[in-house]
Amino acid sequence: MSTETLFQAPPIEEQQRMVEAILFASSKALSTAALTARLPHGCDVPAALRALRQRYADRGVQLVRSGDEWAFRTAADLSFLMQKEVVETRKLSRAAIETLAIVAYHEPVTRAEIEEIRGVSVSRGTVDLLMELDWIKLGRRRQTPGRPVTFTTTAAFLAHFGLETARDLPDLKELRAAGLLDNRPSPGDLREGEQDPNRNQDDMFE
Amino acid sequence: MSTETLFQAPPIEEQQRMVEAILFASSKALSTAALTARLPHGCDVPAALRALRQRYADRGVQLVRSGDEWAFRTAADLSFLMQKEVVETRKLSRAAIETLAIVAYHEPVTRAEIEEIRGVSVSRGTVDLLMELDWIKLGRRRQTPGRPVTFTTTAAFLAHFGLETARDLPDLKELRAAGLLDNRPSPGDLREGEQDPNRNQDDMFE
Amino acid sequence: MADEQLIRERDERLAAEALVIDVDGFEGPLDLLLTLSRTQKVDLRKISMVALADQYLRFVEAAKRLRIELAADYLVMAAWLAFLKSRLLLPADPAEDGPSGEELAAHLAYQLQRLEAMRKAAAKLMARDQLGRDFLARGLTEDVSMKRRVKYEASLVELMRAYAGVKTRDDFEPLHFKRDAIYTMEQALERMKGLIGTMLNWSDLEEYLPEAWRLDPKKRRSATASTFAASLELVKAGTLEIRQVESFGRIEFKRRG
Repeated sequence: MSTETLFQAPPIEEQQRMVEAILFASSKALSTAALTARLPHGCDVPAALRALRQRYADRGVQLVRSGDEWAFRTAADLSFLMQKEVVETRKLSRAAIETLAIVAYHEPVTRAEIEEIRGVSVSRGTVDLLMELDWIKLGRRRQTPGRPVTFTTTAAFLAHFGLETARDLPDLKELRAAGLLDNRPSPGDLREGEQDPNRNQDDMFE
Repeated sequence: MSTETLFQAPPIEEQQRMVEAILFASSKALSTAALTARLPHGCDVPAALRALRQRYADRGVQLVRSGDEWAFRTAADLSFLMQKEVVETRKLSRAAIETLAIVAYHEPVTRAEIEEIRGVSVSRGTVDLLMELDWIKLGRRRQTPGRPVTFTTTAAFLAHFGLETARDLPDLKELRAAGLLDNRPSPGDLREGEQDPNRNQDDMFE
Repeated sequence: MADEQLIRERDERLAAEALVIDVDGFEGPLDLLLTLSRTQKVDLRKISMVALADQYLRFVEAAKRLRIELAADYLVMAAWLAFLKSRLLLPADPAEDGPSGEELAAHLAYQLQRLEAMRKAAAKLMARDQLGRDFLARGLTEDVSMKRRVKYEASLVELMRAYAGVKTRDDFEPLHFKRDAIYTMEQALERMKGLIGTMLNWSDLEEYLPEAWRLDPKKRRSATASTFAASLELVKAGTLEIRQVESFGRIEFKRRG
């Protein structure tokens, strides 16, 4: 309205059709930025997404958001119809599931912190596997001695578990209120004897 | 209404949702018979298809029929939006990914240094490709005899690999801890590796 | 009374053995402690650490008796719990530094609660509707191929693997000079000095290569280079003359004067 552009943006209804078409054609979630880049100049992608989401709210296919990415997905209540399309996925080990949960609830989290919580060293390949699944990724290095790398979850993680944002993790508020997501250091240094010799000492008590 | 069945068929609106979801998730067009087989007993698939077709008539995607098979397709007038999607993804050659990794870990780095680390000469094509992809760029010249140019990674590189800074990359110790450094070649394997046909192949590709 | 005591101990021992036999099923001492703590059937916040320490120590005892080898961290935990128990039972020694038994016990209780909380959260996470299982992505993607554009793809994992690969090559094939195939210039010089008295006429450099260095091409190359370098050294010192009649021809030398 205030900004005058050289080209007239398409009508709102048309913008919605375009976003609908692009998202329908893609199996992957697309970010607002990616959508904007593919639409004619001047389109209001967030408004189109809001309208579409509304339009599909109780349909068999729904517009879902994960992080900043959007995708059409079949409604979860119809999963019983989908057996034919379901691809059997590899069953995750308990270690991988727990590691994933710890990254999700404690992110950004260092390897040493994951080990501290599980009380056991993170086995080789667990982090590797979760990264390959594109559920966790490297975060910033922690600004503590040794500058350990941290891990965080990805948009694909949110998309896979149907979470809009990391704040929607189950029981997040309760766990936080109970202080169970605090980074509480152990009193004294008596337990240092337990450390894995490979572990970076500096990581231990950040 | 006329036929009495043991189980009540779902409401019409629900039948439409089901057909919608199944067609959305299916990787191919489906016949009326196939849809009927997947829906609860007593559903009127042709009626649901008619209603859906109507509903999507002027949307960005449309329910189209070919022969007796049904599928969602992008509206013909929006096909121009799909053209950007056309990408043939190709894996980077080993030479390229190694060169890229070395630039990322050692930037700014000269060509001679890359060659020293890889132990193989770096072909022009490799560097050109990485620059074309906008993953590496020229850095400052090194203030040493010959003033060789250096290479550094770009913002596009960080964006593609989901890094905030190249300094967030894990070091060797961390790679090992993550299980990414498991396959230690034995001295015997190394000699084999040198004659690895794939390797030569990769280098040839450039 | 005494019987009851005996029976209870026996039961606990049997329970411990049942756990021991499944020791592979535990993911470390903290996991084991969490499992043991459930037998107390109280809220983790109200758990008796002394009792838990006893349970754990009995477990380790039973494992020893059954000759099951426990990983070192289980034994470290046992030692630590024994220490914790003594701190909790004995009156605090004001002269002693460090955290009190209660502080240590509170932290262990916190760790157990946190681990349990993460377990439950993980279970809830996995129980959620999942993509590809409960809700599905578009099955028939339309990537109309009109304009072909090659896109190169590489993931971060691949990048790191590549680097690890390059560096591993470095690590495990250190720059090794095969010393046994190198004839040093010092050796050559030594030998030439000893033979210089015999070099009255022009003679081929090759004749001065040591016997053992003539057959193997690598050794021969090294010996030739070093002998040649040594002869130049002697020319410089004025004790030898050197000539090569034509390009790539034989290199000959003789004693000067």
